[in-house]
Amino acid sequence: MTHPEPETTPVLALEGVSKSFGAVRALRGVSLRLYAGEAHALAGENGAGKSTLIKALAGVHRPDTGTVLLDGEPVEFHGPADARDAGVAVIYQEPTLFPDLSVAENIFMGRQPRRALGRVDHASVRRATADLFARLGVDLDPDQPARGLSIADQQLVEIAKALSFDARVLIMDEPTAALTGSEVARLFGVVRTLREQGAAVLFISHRLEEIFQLCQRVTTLRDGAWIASEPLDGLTEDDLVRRMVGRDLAELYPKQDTRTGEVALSVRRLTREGVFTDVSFDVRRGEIVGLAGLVGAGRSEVARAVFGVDRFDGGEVEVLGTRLKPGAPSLAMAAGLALVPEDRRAQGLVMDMSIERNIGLTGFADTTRAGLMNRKAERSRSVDWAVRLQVKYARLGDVVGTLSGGNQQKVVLAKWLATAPQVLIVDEPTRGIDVGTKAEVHRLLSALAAEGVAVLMISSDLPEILGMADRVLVMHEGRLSAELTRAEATEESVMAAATGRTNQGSAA
Amino acid sequence: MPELTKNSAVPELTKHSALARFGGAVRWDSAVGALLLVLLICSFSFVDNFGNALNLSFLIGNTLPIALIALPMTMLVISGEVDLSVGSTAGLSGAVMGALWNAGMAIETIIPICLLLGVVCGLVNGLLVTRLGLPSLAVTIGTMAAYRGIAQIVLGSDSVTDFPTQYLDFGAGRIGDTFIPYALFPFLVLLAIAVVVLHATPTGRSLFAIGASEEAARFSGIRVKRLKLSMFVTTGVLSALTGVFWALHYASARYDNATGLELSVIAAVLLGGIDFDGGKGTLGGAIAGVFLLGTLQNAMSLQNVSAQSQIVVTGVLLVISVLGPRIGRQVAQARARRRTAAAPPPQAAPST
Amino acid sequence: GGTTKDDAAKEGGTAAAGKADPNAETKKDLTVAFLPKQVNNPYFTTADNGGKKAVESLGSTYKEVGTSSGTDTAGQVSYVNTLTQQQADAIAVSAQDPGALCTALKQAMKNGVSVVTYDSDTKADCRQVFVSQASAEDLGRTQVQEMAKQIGGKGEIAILSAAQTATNQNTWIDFMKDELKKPEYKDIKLVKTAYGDDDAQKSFQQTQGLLQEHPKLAGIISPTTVGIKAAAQYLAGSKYKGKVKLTGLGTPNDMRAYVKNGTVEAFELWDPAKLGALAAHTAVALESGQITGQEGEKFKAGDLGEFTVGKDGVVSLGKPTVFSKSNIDDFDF
Amino acid sequence: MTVTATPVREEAVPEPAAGRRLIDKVFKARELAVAAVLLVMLGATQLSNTEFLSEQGIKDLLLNATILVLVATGQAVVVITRNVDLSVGSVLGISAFAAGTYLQDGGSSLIAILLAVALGALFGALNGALVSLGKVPALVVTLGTLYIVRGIDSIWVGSQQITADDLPNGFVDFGHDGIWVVPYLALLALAVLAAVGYYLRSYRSGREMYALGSSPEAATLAGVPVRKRIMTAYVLCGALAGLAGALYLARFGNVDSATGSGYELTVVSAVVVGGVAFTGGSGSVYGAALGALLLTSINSVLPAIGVSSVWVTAINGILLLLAIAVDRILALRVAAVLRKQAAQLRSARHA
Ligand SMILES: Nc1ncnc2c1ncn2[C@@H]1O[C@H](COP(=O)(O)OP(=O)(O)OP(=O)(O)O)[C@@H](O)[C@H]1O
Ligand SMILES: Nc1ncnc2c1ncn2[C@@H]1O[C@H](COP(=O)(O)OP(=O)(O)OP(=O)(O)O)[C@@H](O)[C@H]1O
Ligand SMILES: [Mg+2]
Ligand SMILES: [Mg+2]
Repeated sequence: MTHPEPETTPVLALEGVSKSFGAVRALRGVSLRLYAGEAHALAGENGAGKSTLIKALAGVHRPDTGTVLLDGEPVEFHGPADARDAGVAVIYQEPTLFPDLSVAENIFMGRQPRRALGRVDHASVRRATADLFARLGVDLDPDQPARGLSIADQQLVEIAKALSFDARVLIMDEPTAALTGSEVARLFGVVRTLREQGAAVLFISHRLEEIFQLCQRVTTLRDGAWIASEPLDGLTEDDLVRRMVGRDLAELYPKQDTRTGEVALSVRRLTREGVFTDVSFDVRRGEIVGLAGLVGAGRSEVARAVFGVDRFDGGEVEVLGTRLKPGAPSLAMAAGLALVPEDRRAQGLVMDMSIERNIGLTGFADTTRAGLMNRKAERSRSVDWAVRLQVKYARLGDVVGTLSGGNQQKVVLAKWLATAPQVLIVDEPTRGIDVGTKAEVHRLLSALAAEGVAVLMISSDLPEILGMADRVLVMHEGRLSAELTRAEATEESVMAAATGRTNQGSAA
Repeated sequence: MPELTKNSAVPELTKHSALARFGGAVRWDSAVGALLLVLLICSFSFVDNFGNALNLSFLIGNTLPIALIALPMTMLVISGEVDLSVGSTAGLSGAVMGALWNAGMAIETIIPICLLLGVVCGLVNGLLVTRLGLPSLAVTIGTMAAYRGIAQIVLGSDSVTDFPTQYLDFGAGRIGDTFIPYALFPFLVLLAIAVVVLHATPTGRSLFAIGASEEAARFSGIRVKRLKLSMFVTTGVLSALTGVFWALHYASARYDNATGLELSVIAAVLLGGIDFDGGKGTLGGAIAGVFLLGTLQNAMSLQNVSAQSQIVVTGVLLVISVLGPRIGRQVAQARARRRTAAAPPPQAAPST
Repeated sequence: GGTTKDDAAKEGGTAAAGKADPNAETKKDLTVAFLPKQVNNPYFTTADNGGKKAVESLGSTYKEVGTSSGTDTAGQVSYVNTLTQQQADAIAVSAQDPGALCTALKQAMKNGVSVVTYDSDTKADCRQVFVSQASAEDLGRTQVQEMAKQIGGKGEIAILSAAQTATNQNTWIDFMKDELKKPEYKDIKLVKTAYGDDDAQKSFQQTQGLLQEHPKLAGIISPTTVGIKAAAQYLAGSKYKGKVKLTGLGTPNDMRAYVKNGTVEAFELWDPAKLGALAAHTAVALESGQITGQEGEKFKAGDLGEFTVGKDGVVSLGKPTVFSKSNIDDFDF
Repeated sequence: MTVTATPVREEAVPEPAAGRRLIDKVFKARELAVAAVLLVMLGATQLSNTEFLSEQGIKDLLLNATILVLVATGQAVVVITRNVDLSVGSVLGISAFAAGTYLQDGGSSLIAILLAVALGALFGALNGALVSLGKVPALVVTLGTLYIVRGIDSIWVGSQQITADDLPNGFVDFGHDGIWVVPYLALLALAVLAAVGYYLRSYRSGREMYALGSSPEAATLAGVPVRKRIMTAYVLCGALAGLAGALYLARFGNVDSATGSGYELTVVSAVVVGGVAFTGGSGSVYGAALGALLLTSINSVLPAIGVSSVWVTAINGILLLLAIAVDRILALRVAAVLRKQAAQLRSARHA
């Protein structure tokens, strides 16, 4: 496939880069060129090697073979600092903030403006941060410590950090995965401005529509190998998917109609002071209920309180008629509840443990004989689910932290689906998952619902909610602001409720 | 469901990884075990008087207190916590034992009371850590002083030595003329229990998970606080038991018994490859570490190596214990990198 | 009914005692091991060096082993075990604990090792002879007499001891208290006994505390070398210098500066080198069979002269020396 | 996905001042709690014993704290980078002896101090090299060097000792004299403390130490020269331990092979009580210094109010527990208040 590229020298390029991690060959002879003033997308399934490629560009990984070219000249970045000094700003897939430091310090670490005698000018650090946030339309206090920020807010801080470099090359690894529409729009606005000012942009997202919105060219990877680099003009989403997956995909949101049964999860007047107030809803067997809202509306907090990892101050939760004790996840599990948490790195997985052990963590009841672990049972339970969810791994004993982001997410799902829950709460279940697998996850959730499982799905991906949910609950500022039937739920109605522009109340 | 989309390159790769595994990842705990073996062989062959039964029984008897506490300490450290108050708990238990004995109580009653005291000590540590969320290092530095102080108040300057002979014999004696101290048997039983619990039960799995990521463990429905609390209590009980054993073994109950024991235990456990950040290590490694240090000290003393030089050797061993595996890994990685670089470059250069 | 103290008391212990032959020949080529409370402690090093000289003059081999901490009883026990293993002929040990060493020492004696304690004793049945630095009674009483002289026979005094468990300290303190009961000391009041654990900083702060708690304090007796040194250093740097008297047991080298700058008038000590030498002679005499540790037995200890074993197998070095400005420069230890 | 480009979030930074002040307070509260405990304790003691805060009394308090403050300051810097240095006691001991030996042979006081600092820095560099180059757990490495340095010290020192008699008068006087109630040693410690505190707060490299302790991975990605910073922290810590050794010599006039053994736990206690978290990235050297002051003051308070030394250890431990527990409870309270306030603020803004 030959497509015309700009005549100019690329600002930053990779030529024939390979990178292996022990047995895994993450990149095999990949080339990529980034031009000034152009936004370049990088597409591929989970584990295709996108993040690895970015880390090679940013000097985190040294390529085994191949070269990195800066303005046409081969360079060797010995670390992230070298790349940064060369004008390359990177937003990594997983936010990497300093939890103890203020947001402002996080952004300017190592580059703080200085006063006489080399002293850090704290005031101007703060001011510059406030300006950046204003540009992004973010409502964060520059002095707030990064600890306790939601994933979305962390992602926003990362974005602000990358923007603050005024870099020639801006690389973004799934920056939008945790964001809702409005933040994405703000981000794209800013990125477009940068691009117009001559910056080169590399953008990764599993939301294909975002790629089409923002980018001019796309490079596709499959299994670490380069597949194509081409302009997006004239390409359809299906074309792109075919390049990534190597085959055609079925319908994206395959919601089957199911018969709803008895109430399986019942939440009454649930309150946690300062976080959410008076939240009541039911989820029935066979039903998928979507929980929508803006970032920080308190959806995840509700889910966590229901499951028992957080305590709540008032209200009650019933699962299949059993009233749950606050703050006791093990009892909730026994009652048939499962929670796929939103932050896979901190909450979903023990990153230093193997895939097998991670999936095994929820299954002690099934895998012990007379109080002792039954290795075989544990293994077969894990294999079963790893295979059903198409986790891409070399050995089941591999440490989960070495998997690609999307595959880690699949392991979290496997870990919880393996408990055969009656009520399943999924918090951003497809964050960072590629289109192919996303469809698979959706099919799976549908199938579970059809089997009579009650599903509560929290998602910031509005189309996903609209496509999957039988009913949509919307939260705003810690309260339920609307309950919409599948027919009533449209992008407009949900957004209106999420931003508090309606006073619809909860119509049951 | 479509078939498992494993990497197409898997078969070719597993061969590689088996190799890499063999070369790169000789586990540290096995290395310590091997080292212990080598040391034992050397000592048997070259150190006069090392191999006779009496000396071996001394060696084992003197190492037992450390080994006993190392059992729960290993688990505690694997779950990401630490207890520095073990030595003081042992001291307190011994002091109470002495005081009650002086008061005329029967030793059969005293020992259970001491163990109960261990429960209380462990509970105090555990509750402060789990309920208040305080760092265990800080808490147990505090209780280390507090328990020792209470021991001092309880027994003052007394030193109680007149425990019944059959108990003293149990504490210090050995079976006939063999090298086996009586006290070895209860220890072996405890060791077996600990190995099973840590490496073959859900509890053990959970401890590893908690140590590696407490939050993820909580989200997996593991009762983190309860488990940690029970680990602290176990540590307390075994420390108290060690205190009783100490008083009998050395035939002396004093408030300053077992001073500094915590550092010996921690050094041994670290040497055995237990990661202080939690989540990694094996009991086998820890026990090998304990006996490696014990044997080394015994052999060096027999060889008339001065106490000062012994300290240096212990320190060097500790440093090597962490640097060694690290350097080994780096060498293995470098070799692997050279191997891949030497392999034929992959095809599929992009067309432009 | 379980096993209580009363049951145990009935069992009783047995001390093996052979027959002494005062005219037996002094054996040569023995190995005499010194096991001080703490190696690298200057006091013990001086003592052990005295022992070394004596052992070598008798044609035997000297060796010193020990722990680097003064409270590592377990360590001391394993050293006794090691020496038993190495078949040393005699051990001279300064016990960190009167009871803890017993099992090991009895084990050693059973294996034919002669056991002498010096400086700090164990229980009487765990060794054959205790070589005492001076009779405990002398030491206790003379320190009070010295203090009374310095403060003019009246005022509040305090004691700064080492560890609360230190056997020898406690015996001396008991004799001090007894001495104070005499009518000539009716104006002297012992207000407190503090413990500095033989740790410089702790002893330092305990001294401060004594002075703050008892502003009218006239004098401090510190029967421990570490304690007296720390107390002297504190007094020297405070407003109490020269006003609050200090005496006790110290080494001339430690105290020289304070005697010269007027912080301390006089203090006392035995000569540790002589103590070590006597321990060495006693050990060799035991191993040679000249004595067995029974009361009344006599033996020759080289230049030190002849000694008699007292009650409970105690051999006493003699009266302590008092050091003051006039004689301190004559000593170097 | 269609983008609803409504500016959902209001303009940023409307009232940061109020929030900032509150957050500031939370952070300061850690040190405040220790300071409060300290003041209450000193006040109460003074009431029961008027000699306690006499001229001599204050001088003693300050002098007692000096050495621990210095070592704790260095330790705090290391702990802030998520490491620990257990070898400080041994380093203190060996530096003190080195300085003493030099002075014994008639050297000048200033050079003796510099010598101790240099020796300390050397051992700090050794620790730093082992920890940062090998990327190995600091706890194990420094436990190892604790033994090694102590062993070398005892082999070198043997049974020698430095006594006040061996030291020049000027040096010994420096150990206890001062300006009115403030001893020179305390002034020196204060100056060091202020300098280190200012450095950590106001220099990039200082801030980078916090960053590094807070998240090592993030620090690498942000281009923080991790090894260099860890090295700096250890060298600083070692140098301060060395300085403390020299001051120990001046203060106590006596050094032998056991000097400083077991000191690491006291230092670690001071740092912990002062609110420096062992997980790195938070706390301040001022807190550590306050912690040190609190700990040494307890040891002066108890004898001064006539508590028998039998009770001292127990009371010490219990007070330590109280200090950290009170601190923690206070922090939790403030966090809860903050959470509620934030919620109120949010709903008020959107109402
Ligand atoms: N540090 C590592 N150690 C071992 N294997 C690794 C490491 N980092 C990445 N890999 C492997 O390299 C491959 C490519 O991973 P990469 O993270 O680049 O995927 P990705 O395209 O970013 O996927 P995703 O869309 O899920 O984020 C995966 O098979 C992954 O398991
Ligand atoms: N661990 C935490 N500690 C303190 N505050 C938190 C924490 N996690 C979230 N918050 C805050 O609580 C509020 C609700 O967050 P929550 O994560 O429940 O929102 P959400 O609707 O699920 O949004 P998201 O899409 O980010 O998951 C937000 O203001 C968030 O910043
Ligand atoms: Mg990725
Ligand atoms: Mg959420």
